[in-house]
Amino acid sequence: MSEYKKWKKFMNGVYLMNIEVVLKEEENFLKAFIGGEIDVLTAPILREKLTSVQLKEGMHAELNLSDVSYMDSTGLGVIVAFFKNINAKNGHVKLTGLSARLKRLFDITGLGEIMDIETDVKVEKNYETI
Amino acid sequence: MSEYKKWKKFMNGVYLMNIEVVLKEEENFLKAFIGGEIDVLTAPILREKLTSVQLKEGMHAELNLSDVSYMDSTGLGVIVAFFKNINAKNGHVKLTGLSARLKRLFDITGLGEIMDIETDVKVEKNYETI
Amino acid sequence: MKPFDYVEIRVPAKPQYVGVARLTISGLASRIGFTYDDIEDLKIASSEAITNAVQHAYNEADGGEIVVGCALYPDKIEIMVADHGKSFNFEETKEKVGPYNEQQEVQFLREGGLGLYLIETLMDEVKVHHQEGVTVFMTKYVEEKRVEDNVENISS
Amino acid sequence: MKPFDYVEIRVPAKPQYVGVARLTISGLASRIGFTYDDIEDLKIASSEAITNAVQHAYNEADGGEIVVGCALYPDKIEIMVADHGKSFNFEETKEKVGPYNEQQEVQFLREGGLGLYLIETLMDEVKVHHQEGVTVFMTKYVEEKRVEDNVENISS
Ligand SMILES: Nc1ncnc2c1ncn2[C@@H]1O[C@H](COP(=O)(O)OP(=O)(O)O)[C@@H](O)[C@H]1O
Ligand SMILES: Nc1ncnc2c1ncn2[C@@H]1O[C@H](COP(=O)(O)OP(=O)(O)O)[C@@H](O)[C@H]1O
Repeated sequence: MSEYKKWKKFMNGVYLMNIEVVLKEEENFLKAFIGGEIDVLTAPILREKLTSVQLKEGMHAELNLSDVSYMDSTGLGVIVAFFKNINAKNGHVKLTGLSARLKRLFDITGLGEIMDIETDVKVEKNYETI
Repeated sequence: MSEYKKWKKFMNGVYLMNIEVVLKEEENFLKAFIGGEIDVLTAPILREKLTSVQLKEGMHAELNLSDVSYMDSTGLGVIVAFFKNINAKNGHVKLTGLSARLKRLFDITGLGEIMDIETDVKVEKNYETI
Repeated sequence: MKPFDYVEIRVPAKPQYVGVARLTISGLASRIGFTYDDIEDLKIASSEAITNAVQHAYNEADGGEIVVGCALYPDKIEIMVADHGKSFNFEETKEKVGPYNEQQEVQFLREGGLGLYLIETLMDEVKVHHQEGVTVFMTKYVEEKRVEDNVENISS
Repeated sequence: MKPFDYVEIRVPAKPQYVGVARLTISGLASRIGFTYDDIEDLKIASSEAITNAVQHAYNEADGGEIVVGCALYPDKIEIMVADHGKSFNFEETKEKVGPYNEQQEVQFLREGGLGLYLIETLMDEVKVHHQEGVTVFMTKYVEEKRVEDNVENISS
């Protein structure tokens, strides 16, 4: 493992300034892969990335949260703001890859009923279809 | 991942009471696999395990430290005590699988010159033999 | 002997120290046998309280401090988050914040105002004092079963 | 504004809190751009000082406390580990402890006495006060190159 990789692994281990946002924009579609910890330190980075997106009428946006290891109300605030912006343009936002824990955060706060959320529950799904 | 596995993974992540010692005794040989963090909290566990070994004349002992992620002087103290006990019975102790970091700890303290230590440097070794 | 261990961490009221305090708290919580999920709840609740102190207690230039005190019992953790900045009326604020409801129109959704609500939801007991700054007291109990498991693990 | 941030953690003088303090310190050290290896050094040095306070400062029943103070500068960290227990003579003790040497007979190897030596070896500056307990002050500097890298990372 290189010094840098070790370093990065360590940084992740101690949960510091640990956020990754990758955007893929294509015509009317946006896909964002979000990873790491979203808290008061890193939420502004996410906010900045999401407001950098060129909003289009009727846009379809997907925020993939499968690599999010921690999130609190600061992250919810950023996501709600983005949701409102896309909505104002008659677009649609879908959240995907949420862990059961993360889904719970949206449910407790009432956002689970308001937003389009897809949980990452492959195992449970398999059981159901058997 | 089961609740217990997640829990265990978490415990390891935060480095708490994180030690594992597995002993394999066979005739005159002893192999110990040591993993986790060795500090003032966990060193007594290692000491207890190692003193549980039935000492035999001319014994060969190997302590494999490849899974040790942290160690300080409390760990060195336990290893020195074990080394003295085996030595008193004309046996031999070999430390294997040390990371460069761990090897450094033995070197700084002078134990590198006194004990038989094998570093875990597969890559460097390959370069040398080429 | 005291029936609990007390650990305190003091950090500057800046975003970069919230994660460090959270890390310390999760380390402590794991010592007394909380489940993975309960530790995640503790992490969020205490981060919300600390984040509030970072965002609302002090003026930019103040350079205030946040004190996080943790009392560790065999069966519960009490976390106290205190600042010495602006006060606010907890009961009054509670009326204005809280969860979203389905009927709300998207364009009027609040961006924020979930912190105190999450603290109250995720912890078992919460008290807020607001004299000379704000102090949030929160308690979470270890599940019965976990306490036993933990005792077993320690003795084995 | 102060030229540094100060973080303090207070823990009971018990073995189970050494790891928590170590975790907090490594979290802090990573914030100011120490290399992986330097953080490992910091973890060992501070654990040695805290372990000494756990093992030597108080009598069993005392239930003493350890205060770990960290001053974070852009280019260095100062760590202070203080207890209010027994004092000891640092200069005198230093004569008696330290690294092993090759000529020593195995049967006479000390089991212990490496803590203070490791602190002095792994940190850049070390001072020990011993009045009303023991306080170890230790400083470690961030490597030049790292400081630049860090500034780059933050601004990118
Ligand atoms: N530590 C504090 N100091 C001063 N005011 C606070 C503090 N904590 C909370 N408040 C007040 O209570 C309000 C609601 O807090 P919260 O529910 O966490 O939502 P948010 O922080 O997103 O506004 C804040 O907007 C602030 O006015
Ligand atoms: N915080 C402390 N309080 C009292 N005595 C101390 C303290 N730290 C160190 N000492 C004394 O210094 C000696 C040497 O310490 P050290 O080099 O860490 O080795 P060890 O702890 O293994 O004995 C200790 O045995 C103890 O007598």
